[in-house]
Amino acid sequence: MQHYWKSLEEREHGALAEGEFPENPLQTPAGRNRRGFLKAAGFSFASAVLAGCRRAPVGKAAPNLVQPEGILPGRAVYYASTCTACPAGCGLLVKTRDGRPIKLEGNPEHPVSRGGLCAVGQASILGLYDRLRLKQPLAGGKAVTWDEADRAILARLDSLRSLPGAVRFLTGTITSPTVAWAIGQFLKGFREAQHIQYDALSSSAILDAHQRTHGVRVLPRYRFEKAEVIVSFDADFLGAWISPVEFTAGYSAARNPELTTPPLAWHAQIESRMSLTGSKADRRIIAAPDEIDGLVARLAGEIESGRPEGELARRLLAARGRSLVLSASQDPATQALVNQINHRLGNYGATIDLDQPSYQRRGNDRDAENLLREADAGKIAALFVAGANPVYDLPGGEAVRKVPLVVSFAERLDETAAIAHYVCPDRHALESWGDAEPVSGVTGILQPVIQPLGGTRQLVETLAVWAGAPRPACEIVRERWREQHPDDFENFWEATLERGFAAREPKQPQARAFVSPQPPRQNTSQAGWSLVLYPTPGMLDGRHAYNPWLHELPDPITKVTWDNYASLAPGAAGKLGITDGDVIRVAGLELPAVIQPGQHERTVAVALGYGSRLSERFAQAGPEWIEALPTLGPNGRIGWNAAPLARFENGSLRYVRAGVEPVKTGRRWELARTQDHHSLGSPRRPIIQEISPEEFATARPAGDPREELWPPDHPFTGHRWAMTVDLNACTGCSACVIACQVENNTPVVGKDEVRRKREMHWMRIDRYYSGPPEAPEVAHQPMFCQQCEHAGCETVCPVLATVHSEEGLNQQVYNRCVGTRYCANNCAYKARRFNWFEYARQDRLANLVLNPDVTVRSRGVMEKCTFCVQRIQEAKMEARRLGRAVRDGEVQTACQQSCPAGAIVFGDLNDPKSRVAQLMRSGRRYRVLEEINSRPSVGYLKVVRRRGGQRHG
Amino acid sequence: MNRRVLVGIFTCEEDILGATRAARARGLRVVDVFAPYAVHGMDRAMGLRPSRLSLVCLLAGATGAVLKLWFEIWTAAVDWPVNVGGKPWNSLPAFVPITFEVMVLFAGLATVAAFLLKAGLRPGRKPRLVDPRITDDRFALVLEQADASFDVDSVRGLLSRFNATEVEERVEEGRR
Amino acid sequence: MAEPCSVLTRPLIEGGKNLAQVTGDVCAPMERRPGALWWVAFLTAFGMLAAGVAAVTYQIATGIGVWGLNNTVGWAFDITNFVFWIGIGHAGTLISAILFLLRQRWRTSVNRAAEAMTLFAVICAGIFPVIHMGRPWLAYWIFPYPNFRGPLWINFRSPLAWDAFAISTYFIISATFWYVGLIPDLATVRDRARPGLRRKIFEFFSLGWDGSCRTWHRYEKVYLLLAGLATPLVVSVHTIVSWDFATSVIPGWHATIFPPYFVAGAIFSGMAMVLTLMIVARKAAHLEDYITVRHIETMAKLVIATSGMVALAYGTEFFTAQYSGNLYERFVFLNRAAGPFAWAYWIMVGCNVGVPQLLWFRRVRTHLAAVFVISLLVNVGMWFERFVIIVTSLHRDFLPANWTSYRPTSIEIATLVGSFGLFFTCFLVFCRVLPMIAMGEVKSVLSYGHKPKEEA
Amino acid sequence: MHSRILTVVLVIALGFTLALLGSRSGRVHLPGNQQDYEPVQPIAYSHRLHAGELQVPCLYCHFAAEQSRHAGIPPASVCMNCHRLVTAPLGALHAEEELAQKEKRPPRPLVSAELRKLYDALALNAKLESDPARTPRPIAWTRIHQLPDFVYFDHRAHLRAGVECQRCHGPVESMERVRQVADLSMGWCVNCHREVNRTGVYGPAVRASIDCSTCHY
Repeated sequence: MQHYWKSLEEREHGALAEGEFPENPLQTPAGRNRRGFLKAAGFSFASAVLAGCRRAPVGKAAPNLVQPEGILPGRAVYYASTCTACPAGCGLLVKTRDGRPIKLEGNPEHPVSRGGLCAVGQASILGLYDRLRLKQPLAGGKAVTWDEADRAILARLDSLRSLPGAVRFLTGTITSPTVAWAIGQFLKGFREAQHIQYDALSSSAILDAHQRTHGVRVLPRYRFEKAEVIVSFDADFLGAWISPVEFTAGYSAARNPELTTPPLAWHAQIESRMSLTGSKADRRIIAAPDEIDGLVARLAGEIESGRPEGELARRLLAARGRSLVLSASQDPATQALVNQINHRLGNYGATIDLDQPSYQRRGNDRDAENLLREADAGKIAALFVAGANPVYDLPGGEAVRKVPLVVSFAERLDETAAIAHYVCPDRHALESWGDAEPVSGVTGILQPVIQPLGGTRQLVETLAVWAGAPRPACEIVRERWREQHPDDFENFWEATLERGFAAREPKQPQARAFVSPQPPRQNTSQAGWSLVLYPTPGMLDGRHAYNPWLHELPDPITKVTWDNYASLAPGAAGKLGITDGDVIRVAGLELPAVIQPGQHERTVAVALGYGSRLSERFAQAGPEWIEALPTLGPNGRIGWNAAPLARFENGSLRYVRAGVEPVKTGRRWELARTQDHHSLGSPRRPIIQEISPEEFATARPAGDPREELWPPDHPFTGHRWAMTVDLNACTGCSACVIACQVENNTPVVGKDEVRRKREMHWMRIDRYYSGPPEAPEVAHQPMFCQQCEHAGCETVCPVLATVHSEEGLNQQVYNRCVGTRYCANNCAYKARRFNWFEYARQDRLANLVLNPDVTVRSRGVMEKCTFCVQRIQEAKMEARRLGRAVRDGEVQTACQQSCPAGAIVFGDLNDPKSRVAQLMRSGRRYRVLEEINSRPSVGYLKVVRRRGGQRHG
Repeated sequence: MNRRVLVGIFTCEEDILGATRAARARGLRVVDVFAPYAVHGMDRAMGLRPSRLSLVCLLAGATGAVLKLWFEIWTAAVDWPVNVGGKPWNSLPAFVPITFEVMVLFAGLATVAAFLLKAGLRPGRKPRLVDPRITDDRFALVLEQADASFDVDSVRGLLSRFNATEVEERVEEGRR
Repeated sequence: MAEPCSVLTRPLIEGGKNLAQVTGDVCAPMERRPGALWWVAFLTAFGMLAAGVAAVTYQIATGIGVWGLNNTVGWAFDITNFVFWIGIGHAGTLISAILFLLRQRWRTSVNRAAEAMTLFAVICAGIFPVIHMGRPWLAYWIFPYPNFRGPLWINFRSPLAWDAFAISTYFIISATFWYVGLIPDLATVRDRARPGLRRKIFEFFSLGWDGSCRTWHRYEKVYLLLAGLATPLVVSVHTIVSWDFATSVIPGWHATIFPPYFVAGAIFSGMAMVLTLMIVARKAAHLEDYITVRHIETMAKLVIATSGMVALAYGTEFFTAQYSGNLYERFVFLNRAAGPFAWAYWIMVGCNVGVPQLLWFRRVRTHLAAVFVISLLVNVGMWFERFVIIVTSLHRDFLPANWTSYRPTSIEIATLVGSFGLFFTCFLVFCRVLPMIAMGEVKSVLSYGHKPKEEA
Repeated sequence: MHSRILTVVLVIALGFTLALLGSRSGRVHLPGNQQDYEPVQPIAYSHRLHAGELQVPCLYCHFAAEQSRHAGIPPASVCMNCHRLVTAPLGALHAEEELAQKEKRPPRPLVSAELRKLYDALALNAKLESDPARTPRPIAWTRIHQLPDFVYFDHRAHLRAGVECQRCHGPVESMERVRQVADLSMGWCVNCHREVNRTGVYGPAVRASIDCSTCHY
């Protein structure tokens, strides 16, 4: 019998060790203007004063003078595009209503992302409607016109044209061929100018290693779907490593008991902190950061010799050509060893593709390091920074200040833009023309879906102007593409715009000589502490720190919102007498501690991407009342910036730092967690259920007992909507959480409200630990309204504000709700959310992102997951218009659409052939709290757990 | 129409009771008896018929209950049947509590209303006090001098036997 | 007149009063100018009330968020106060109705005040279901009235709808009952009053009562009938309140024992509150001869009896939880006794089960100060009983991911204080303007235990 | 005195009934009931003339109704389909032509005041060519049939089911200025749905759901 638990103080002192009242720091008044809300419906309204004795305000409706082709008020139009929230370059379908994008969805046909879209991608749409986005160029912090900016900058540049090596162009990874070309063109005008790419979340060592072993400096493309054994050394490929959506899709495809023929892919994770990927591993080995490279070497040895000692080697050797070994190590030597292992196992050309390499990471840390050195030495006369923020995310990035001319292309006033002499704001991707080639042979297109808001100018246009050949971005892009596809270009172009990408036939695999690397000197692991810097799936490198959705998104593992923190192993924390929320000092950084089960004893882990100046805007997040507490930390920002703690070591940016002793400061900082302490108690509650592959093979199809106490008054003829959630596939990546928030106009409530457990997310992901705290197993469970057939909430509502529909939906009628909260109390799943305050905001620009098909809830009403009833209605209406029935898969809920793992399936239970009906019959299906007979419409598919056990490396 | 009455004032329960009984034994017509509190046994002494208020109470209660029950079933199962938590259209058990409450409400209010009407009590009614101390500590027996056979002196004697503090003749105009 | 015998006819009223004295004594507080003590009490109560009004205004203007509730704990102080006050409100009707039916003549001295207390308590209680709503301005939606929505009626299956009807009925019936009881005394006051406004007012409200025995005859009937109606009503009201919880699925709420348990608890707390008030009132208004130690003692006996019932309920709950084998149920009760809110649980047990045991001793029962303190503690205990039932059941229910804690805000506390302010303000005003003791009834039992006059 | 109580009761009852009936009979309105709303529009467009006399089909201008939840207010370009030629009441134009023929001169261009507003909005000059000097200004019509934000009505399904426009919008073809005929209350919607579920829409049976989520989400 397994015992799940969720935090340590209760693990230590049993389920009942919590102060009756959590400590609340003294509140400080936060001034904030009233919030209201503007509903943007099919037309744009100019609300007027009451006309005469009329009761309702007069509404004005201004139709277009000339109706654009194919655009009808109230009808959504989808445009294919490409996500630029990170270099992974997932395919997008942009949903627009009446000329404004309101939601980003994954493009199911896209060969890289395969229909999924991560939380960051989902949230990035909010950037378009960001009030604080730069609207025109700045010179010395003052707003100027483009002409002034151009003239001033060109004047400065002319003097530099002949100066050798004076000009540097610094960018993040550029996946866009056009932009790369444009930069090249621009730099042609200078002697020995250089375009330098770096990644704040660098994988430079992998590229360097392939330079050594295969002679090409590229990042190979990992094909998880082809792997049967996956061994990952600290690579959080499901969370935030390179291309999580792509990897998650492949990974879950390889581990889906319904679809894949056994054996399911076996996954071992060797890591020092609890990562999302580690939480899914069949075998999780906890090793100190400085031991991991050693373990790689040992594995390499075993593979070389062909005499496996450990389980890993044994399984790997058994699966030659069907295995995949990867490492996030930033030591090129180690990476070379990894290549050697994969080479020996014959994984190149099978699970690892070098012929169609990935361009999602192109950064070269050595170049970046040199750049900073030159800048420090004052060798650089002009520095252009695009899609990067070195001052914030590079150790020693401050050196940029010494460059006499810094030109930034940032969309917002980030750290680098703040010190730049000129800022020439680039456009938001949804306003831009462009392209992206995340993986060799797959080139996505970017097309504008809205008129630019504000006087920004695309990077390529700006460069074209400076290169003396001003042209609109559209032409520049088309020209580049025309060169690639000269014949029948127009049709090709049309087709590409429609599909959103162009895919080239894969190249024939070419034989490459493999140069065995010299074995690295074994760095003996000293028994000291080490600090690990890592990106979270929500905040990545901090480029989206302006985004309140991402700040309020609970970390998939710790469930902390609105802050980063130093996580410590339970044992270590115990020794140091540190508890959750104690502020500790690590390598000069002071931040609150979080005790993280499954972390290595000598490891402190801190998330990157926080403490950015972009987060200063959240002073007013959350409602204002006498006991409200501020959202911002003591530093006036959200969290603390850990990037300066990284360091360059022989040519690569290292995120591990040895010899840092965490010290207790005695101060406390209360974190806002959506889910904390307490266990499932023992005996364990059957909320998360597991099944072994053997049991599953022999499991009988699930059925439902139908004892009826009452007369059968409610037959569900017609549709009967239902959903299944595959707990085995779900990685907890939280894409669905944001997707739901965007789709359903869920408000951001701010840190204090989350701290008071009033987060509004309709879709939450419960996370449970089981087993010993030093090496627990983890289960993720998406939880939301279960749409019970015998819903407790419905019976108790006095005003019929929540009742059952003829299609099995548990309806919540906001306008009828008086807010007794009885329904929430009587909900066994606590899936209901109450509007404690007027959470809707007055920000007219940001409100343009609101979904016009979903009512924005006012203060005092209850709300909850609706199974995206607006989508159901739309599908039904459309089907009705076309005079046909709704097809299976036609209605996709927002969470289902975004899920990279395809864990969520929605459909009509009354259609026996529908996917959901089939999965409901699966031997893995169970219902949460079945015993109280509330008859949920949501079925969960059991976790397929293969007890790999855990041990310390 | 005016009539002459004989009023006897007493100071204690036993006396007034005795006097009333005696007077009726003599066949005198007792117009009314006044007391500061409900004198036990006075109804028998005066020979009052048992009140029919209980009947009102019963009927009103029954009406209330029936109406409410019908209304609940009609709204929940007939007028607009809504699926509430999979409960049957006519969830009779759930309708019982309110039915009961409404029954009590009807019964109570109706009874009191009936009482006030019957007793002619209403706001603004000028009390006709036989003696100002009736509501304090005095009891009064009012006898009608129906006809000539009414012998004032003997009646005075009778009343004083029950130590009436004072006995006086009055002319009472109109009926209450 | 037979010689009265046995303890049954021990004098209820001491000091050999005659009718006139009774009238005088009872009316005295109304005719006197209020003393300093009264003013102090009144101003304090009124201050509390003001604080409450401010808090509620702020809450309605800003949102329920100003309370410490969260997604998991949807009710706390609001419904706790509601149930608490409803409970208090039960003693009045109990004394005036049930004891009347049981021919407990000693009730006559206390029933008037107790009924008044009931009314004020129900008013306090009635406020909370309204203000606890997210949109209180729409509270009228929980009554079925013709409308342009279809018409859309209400959900008669919801215990909250039952509540609405139960509370309003209870209030109306107790008010009527109380008023009917008042009529003769109003007449008495009227006849003592000098001509003028005061007299006019009492004239108006005494409905022209003239003490006719024909009316008295019907009057007794009405009184009996109302008592007969109020008795099941009072039981039904708290039963329905308990169903708010019992009909839910939440472990710790979902219990069949709740109705009797709640009714007993209600009488328990109600009696305690009556004691609290009476012990003070008899001193303040010099009514020692009417509210005698015997009254206090009898009520104390009732308190210990009901305390026993409540104790039994606590025990049974625990037993059934463990015996049921339902792990959620089991956990909730362990969590009550040993969880984060254990302190509240033990206050509850201490005050409701422990302390009242002292009343077994006659010495304690007859020692007014002691009884007073005990009655206060019982009130505290009963408030915590509701708090424990509501909060500890909610804060840790089925899915541990939802488990939270709860912490009241200043606003909530102010609201609670305000409800007490309202209660005492009303009661103090009542003491000034209306006869605190039912003269009519007391007079009728005055002769009890006294030798009839002629032999005197 | 019985009678007094009785009267009071009756008066109250009467008042209530009146309130109900009154608000039904358009004269008195409960708050939020916009029945009989008949605002003045920026351009005195006559549905009587276009939809009535000239018999222009509703869907010619409100073309979105078939494919979208909103029927839509026609863009000015739709008006121009006719009013590029018809610049004034036909009678006036014919008269002018005859006059011109008599006087052997090209007819003078006539532009009615109301249509002028349309042309101004489109920034057209006297010869109805777009005039770069002026900026086009969309016409801000006053909405008549407004539903609250929490109500979602879909024209598509209703058209598909064969409900003709007049059923909700009243005899628009006879209105000089459009007036809200129905009170657009929830009861009005629901009861129509109930009715058609029984009787069908002029024959063919339909399934008009009365689930809350049909309109509220």
